[in-house]
Amino acid sequence: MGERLTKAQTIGFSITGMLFFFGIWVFAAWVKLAPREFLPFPWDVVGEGLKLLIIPFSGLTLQDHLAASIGRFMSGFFLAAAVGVPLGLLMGWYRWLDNIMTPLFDGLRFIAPIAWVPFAALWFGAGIGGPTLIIFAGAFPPCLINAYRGSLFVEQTFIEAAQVYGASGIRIVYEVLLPASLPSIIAGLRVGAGAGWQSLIGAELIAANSGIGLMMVRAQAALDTPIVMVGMIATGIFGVLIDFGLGGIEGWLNRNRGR
Amino acid sequence: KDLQEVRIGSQPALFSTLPFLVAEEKGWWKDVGLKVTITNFPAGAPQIAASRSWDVGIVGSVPAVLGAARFGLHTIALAEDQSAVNALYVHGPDSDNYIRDPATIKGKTIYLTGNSTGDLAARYCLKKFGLTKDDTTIRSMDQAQIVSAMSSGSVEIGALWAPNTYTVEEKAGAKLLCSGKDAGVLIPGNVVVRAEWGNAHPHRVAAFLAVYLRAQRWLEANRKDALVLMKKYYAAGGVTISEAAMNKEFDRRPTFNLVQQLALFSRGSQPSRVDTIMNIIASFSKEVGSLRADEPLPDPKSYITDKYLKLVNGDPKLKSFADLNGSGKGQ
Amino acid sequence: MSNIVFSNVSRSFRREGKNFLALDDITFSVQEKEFVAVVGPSGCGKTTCLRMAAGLEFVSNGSVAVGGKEVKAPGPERAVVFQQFALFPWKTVSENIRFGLRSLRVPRNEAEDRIRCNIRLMGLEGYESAYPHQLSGGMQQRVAIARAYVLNPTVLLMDEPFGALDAQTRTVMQEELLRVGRANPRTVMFITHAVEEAVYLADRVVVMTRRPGRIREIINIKSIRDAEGWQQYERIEDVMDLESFVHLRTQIWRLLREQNERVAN
Amino acid sequence: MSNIVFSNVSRSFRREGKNFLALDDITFSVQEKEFVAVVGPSGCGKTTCLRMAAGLEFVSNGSVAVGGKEVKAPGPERAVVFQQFALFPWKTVSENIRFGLRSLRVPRNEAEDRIRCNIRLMGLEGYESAYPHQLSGGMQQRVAIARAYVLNPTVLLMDEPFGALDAQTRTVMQEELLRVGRANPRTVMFITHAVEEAVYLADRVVVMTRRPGRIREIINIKSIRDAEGWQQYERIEDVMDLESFVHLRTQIWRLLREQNERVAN
Amino acid sequence: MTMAARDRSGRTQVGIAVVFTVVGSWYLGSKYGLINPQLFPTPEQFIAAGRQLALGEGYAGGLLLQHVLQSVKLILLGFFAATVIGVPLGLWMGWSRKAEALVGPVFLLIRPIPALAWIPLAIVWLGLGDAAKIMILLLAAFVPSVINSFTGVRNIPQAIIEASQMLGIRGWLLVKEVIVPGALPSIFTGVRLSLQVCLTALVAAELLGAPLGLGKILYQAGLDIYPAMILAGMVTVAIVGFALTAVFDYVERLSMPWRTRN
Ligand SMILES: Nc1ncnc2c1ncn2[C@@H]1O[C@H](COP(=O)(O)OP(=O)(O)OP(=O)(O)O)[C@@H](O)[C@H]1O
Ligand SMILES: Nc1ncnc2c1ncn2[C@@H]1O[C@H](COP(=O)(O)OP(=O)(O)OP(=O)(O)O)[C@@H](O)[C@H]1O
Ligand SMILES: [Mg+2]
Ligand SMILES: [Mg+2]
Repeated sequence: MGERLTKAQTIGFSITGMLFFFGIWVFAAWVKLAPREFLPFPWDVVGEGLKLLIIPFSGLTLQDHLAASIGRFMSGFFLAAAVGVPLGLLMGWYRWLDNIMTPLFDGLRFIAPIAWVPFAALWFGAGIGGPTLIIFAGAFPPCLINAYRGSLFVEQTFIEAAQVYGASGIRIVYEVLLPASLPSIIAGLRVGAGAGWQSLIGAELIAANSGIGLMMVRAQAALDTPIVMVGMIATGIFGVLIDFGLGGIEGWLNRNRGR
Repeated sequence: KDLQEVRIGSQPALFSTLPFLVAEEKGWWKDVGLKVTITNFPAGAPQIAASRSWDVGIVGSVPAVLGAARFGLHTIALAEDQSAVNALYVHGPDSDNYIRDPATIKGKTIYLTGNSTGDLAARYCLKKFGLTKDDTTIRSMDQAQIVSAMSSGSVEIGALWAPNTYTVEEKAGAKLLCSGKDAGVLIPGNVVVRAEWGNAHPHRVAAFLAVYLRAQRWLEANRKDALVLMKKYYAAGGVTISEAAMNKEFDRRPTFNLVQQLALFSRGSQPSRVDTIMNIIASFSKEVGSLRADEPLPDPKSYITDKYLKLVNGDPKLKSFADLNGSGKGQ
Repeated sequence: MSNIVFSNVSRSFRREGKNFLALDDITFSVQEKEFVAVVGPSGCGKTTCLRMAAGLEFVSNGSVAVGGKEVKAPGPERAVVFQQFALFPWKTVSENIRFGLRSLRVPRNEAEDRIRCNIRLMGLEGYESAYPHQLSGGMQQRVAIARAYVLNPTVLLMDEPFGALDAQTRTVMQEELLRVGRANPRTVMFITHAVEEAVYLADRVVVMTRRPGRIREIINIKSIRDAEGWQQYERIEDVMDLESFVHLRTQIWRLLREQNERVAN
Repeated sequence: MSNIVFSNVSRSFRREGKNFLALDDITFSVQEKEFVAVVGPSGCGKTTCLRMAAGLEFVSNGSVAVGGKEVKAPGPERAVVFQQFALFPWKTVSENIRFGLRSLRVPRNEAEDRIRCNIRLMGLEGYESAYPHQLSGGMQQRVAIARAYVLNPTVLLMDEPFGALDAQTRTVMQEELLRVGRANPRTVMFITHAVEEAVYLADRVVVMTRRPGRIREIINIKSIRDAEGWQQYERIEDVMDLESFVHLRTQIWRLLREQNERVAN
Repeated sequence: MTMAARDRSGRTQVGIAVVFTVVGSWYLGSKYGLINPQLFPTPEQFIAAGRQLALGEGYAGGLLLQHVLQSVKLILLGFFAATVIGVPLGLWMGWSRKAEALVGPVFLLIRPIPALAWIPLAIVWLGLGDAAKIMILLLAAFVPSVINSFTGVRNIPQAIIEASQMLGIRGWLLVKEVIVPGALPSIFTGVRLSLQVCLTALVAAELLGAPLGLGKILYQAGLDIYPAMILAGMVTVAIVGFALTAVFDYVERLSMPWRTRN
């Protein structure tokens, strides 16, 4: 494996990489690889982003759009986690449940979350239920799969130890399967959060009246590429933040167990 | 006094929904005893699919047909005549040729938003150019996609509606090839109500209608103030629009006052004007397949009604309220 | 009553569509308060036997009874100490030890007393709230044993409990087990690969044959131990130097080597 | 020339921001064709020593030289047999054995001859195209040894090569190692936890102390073995019954127990 | 319960039974009015839509088979592009900490941007042809390939790497014979996920004025508010996903003979 880097080297290389990325961007914009209104300079985008903090676009400022998106995200993501994780654990323990759920689930996972948009409108109208359903469709599979696989691959000896020491049924699920597969569950939540966030933005591009996705699609229709890019970068940054947050929990858990 | 609730389904940054802002600013909802909540939808399809979450609303005439056939939406008035702002635009080096001789678009690809008023206008334009269904290739895309594809040069011919039309005109230099009006088809925007809700609360519908008509009259009468409001309203929908374009919006979109509405809706022995218009639109829906083969064309009598217009007309208070000048109020 | 009785037990597993016999006509018993070690070549079915007594595995034929009752399911009166310790990594030392008591519904005060007592017995004081990964292998194994002892099980089933320890820690644990066993004897079935360990700890040693697992011989250690007075030595290495010990060890060793030869030819 | 010389080697690791000394002033050597076993408490730095000779780990102070040249990087002339075998799971037995020859650029015919010869030596005929997971632990370890032998290394470094095997397989492997070593002696550094194994196999045994790892004593086995004529016995159990063997074993055992006591107090 | 509960064989039969049960209750639910046909299609509507799509006049510009072929073509191209870029990138980042530090942050930032958000830029840069659609699929699908190839390399046991060093293996031989096969199980996990993502990103890609395609069916049926057709589209996507994954499984088994037992 490549030799380890010092902290300073890591930071140095990261900055180099970022500079390289922005360098290509600036170069492409500079030689007019695409017209300026479609390929602005990075500083145009930053300027636009700062402007958006004060001057509303499509009725709301950047932070208001972001807040609207995050609000929707939370409801869908928490629902996905609250349903997916216990269901996955139970599927890992009760074979009949596994047998019932797995074939249904195997079909559903190929269906794009945004394909649910028309059903979301039909079933939930304009309420919060629609976006919740779509985020749920994105975030649920990883939450479920990781809890399921995590509990399926819990070492047999833990389960047998629990049985020998008198535990059974639900007590095994919450005292053994849950903690034993927690790292896997957190990893699943992490992937699920990313997927949920992406499907939310996707859904907002199609049906919403606030949020980062809406901001982007309106900007696109108004040929305002810098705002589209502000939206992409805001999406990216918030996605990274979610990932970091859950990644931190994951690391903490693993450290606590001496991994 | 208790205000009565009305849930409005709307779309942002449209001329036909601008009256809601006027009413809001002027406090007219309260004047007729209503308390409204407005929900915005990005397009007609999700709006009617979600029609359980609103009571009255403004939709394009094409979704209105679908709404009538599937979701029991009744057309109770016309919002405006949009024929001039649903149009085919051309862009690129050959655009002048196309304008000079529209028949030369034969064999080209036209991008439009399927099953929309833009689609309707485009098909009538093709008919006018003497082209049949198979002479061009039709591709369906969302308006935002057409706008960016057109201005970046990957689309030569696209069907758009306002205010996207102004964006491509002003920011990309696209040119008008043919509007619905040029093609001789009348494309209205529809004021609709969920039938069972309307039957349960006819007076709220009438009050709503009166306010809407009054706001339209006010916009017509006060162009200067109206432009200020409009700019603000469009900006809130993410559309920056020039002074010239706003004036075009007013000029290209005739509205109808109560008297005209009643005339349009009146059925004697023959079908009313609106019946005829909506029949054209319904046949179009059938032709493009959004009304399925097994679905009958909705009978105009079953979903087009002047019942609420008559309620307004029959109530002196509402009648004079709807007719801004007559009431002496406002401003 | 807490003896373990294997009567004509056999067990076959299905593999690749075929039945193959893993245990064949196993009959032996562990008397009350007796310590029996089971040795045998790898794969001969030692673990399977122990799991049957624990109720984690079922017989194909014959029967396994503990305390006169046929074994049907696992239960805390038959505590198992697993080779890989099987401590719950997400529970502290005292939570691990407490786990079994919860299903026994021992009153809170008594439970705490018993936990404290066993923590002292195993020399784990000060580590009550440590997590397993913070302990050395030997200490982890002591926790596993404490978790079994705390239940006051009538029967203790140990599957190579010291297999994962290094040689030095292992001897310490062996001496400790002997010390605790002398103070408070129990019925123990103990599986090991290490012949010295079996001879050092057990009252009787059961030697099994290679597949299908059968009983080759049962060797009585206790009589020799008592006759030669091994008890007087505290240290394992002192016992291991005794001729009587060396001879027993070599006797068992030869029995096992026999098995390997049989396969090689 | 293929001796291994550790001169005043020390090594410290950083852990939690602090430097801590793992090996302190280690000086010993393995003569050409000598078999030296290293024993010591867990964590005393045995593996670290071996890895230094292999070139997988570096000294903080002092030097490690093999064949008179300071060790800088790993290489096929110093073949390592790892505790966990470290076979390539995606290669068959013969591919695993062949792999090292590819970097040595051995001519094709010679390579095939050497592979065949080592497969025979290790009793792996018929398993040439099996994958490691299809073999038992003992057979996997034989493949790992064949992979090392086939390189004709001047030095063989073995880190608890039999640690993962069960006791019976282990004795078979020990006897085999001795047999092969007699036929074709090499310079071997052999790490183990099992004192018997060290005494049985080695010419000299290096006993290390607990952290920081120092050399406690170096015990010469060869002189006693030759004097007592252990060679005449084929079987390990025959040797293990000899008094000379038992005494050497117990001597080393006591040295190790000393370490454990020191920690306990 | 212990062993049996965790042995997952014999699932197929149960799976088929479950599917039958679900379809059966859907049928009965619609028949007895427990399911509002406005909100969810009845089996009759679904079959009619399926017949229209597969045998009748078609929908959204073509017959089922044409849509499937077009989409499968797009999926395979996008999948190919995603793995050809993603796997080497992940391997490189896994092998070299410098590469990880260099590329990691940019990758991290780009990763959460949904496929749909790239549409405006894809149109502007690549127009409306297949290239733009493949770019959308690529951007969505290369992520799991990168991540899993990366972790695959990182999880190669240190002992394996050291064994190769000891044997004097380095350079290209090391990559070819050790790194790639060592990471292969994880690479396959990632590539399989990439395939799944290609299917879910199809709707986004085909928003770019596709003439045909499963995504287009879903888009058009959404515009037409045609629930039965949406369901037919979804079922088709699921079947195509199933079929492609089955092919993939077969390739995977062939590629890793050392993992198949006996
Ligand atoms: N659940 C099972 N299914 C199929 N075969 C099994 C199962 N459990 C055990 N076996 C087989 O039964 C035989 C005996 O296994 P067991 O684990 O009892 O041996 P053991 O004597 O404990 O071996 P070791 O000393 O290696 O632990 C082995 O051949 C094993 O492969
Ligand atoms: N890369 C490393 N970083 C930090 N500490 C290390 C590293 N490698 C070894 N150590 C420490 O150095 C000491 C010696 O380790 P080593 O593995 O050589 O012991 P050992 O004698 O082989 O032990 P065992 O018998 O358990 O295998 C241990 O305390 C270990 O934790
Ligand atoms: Mg066993
Ligand atoms: Mg070591």
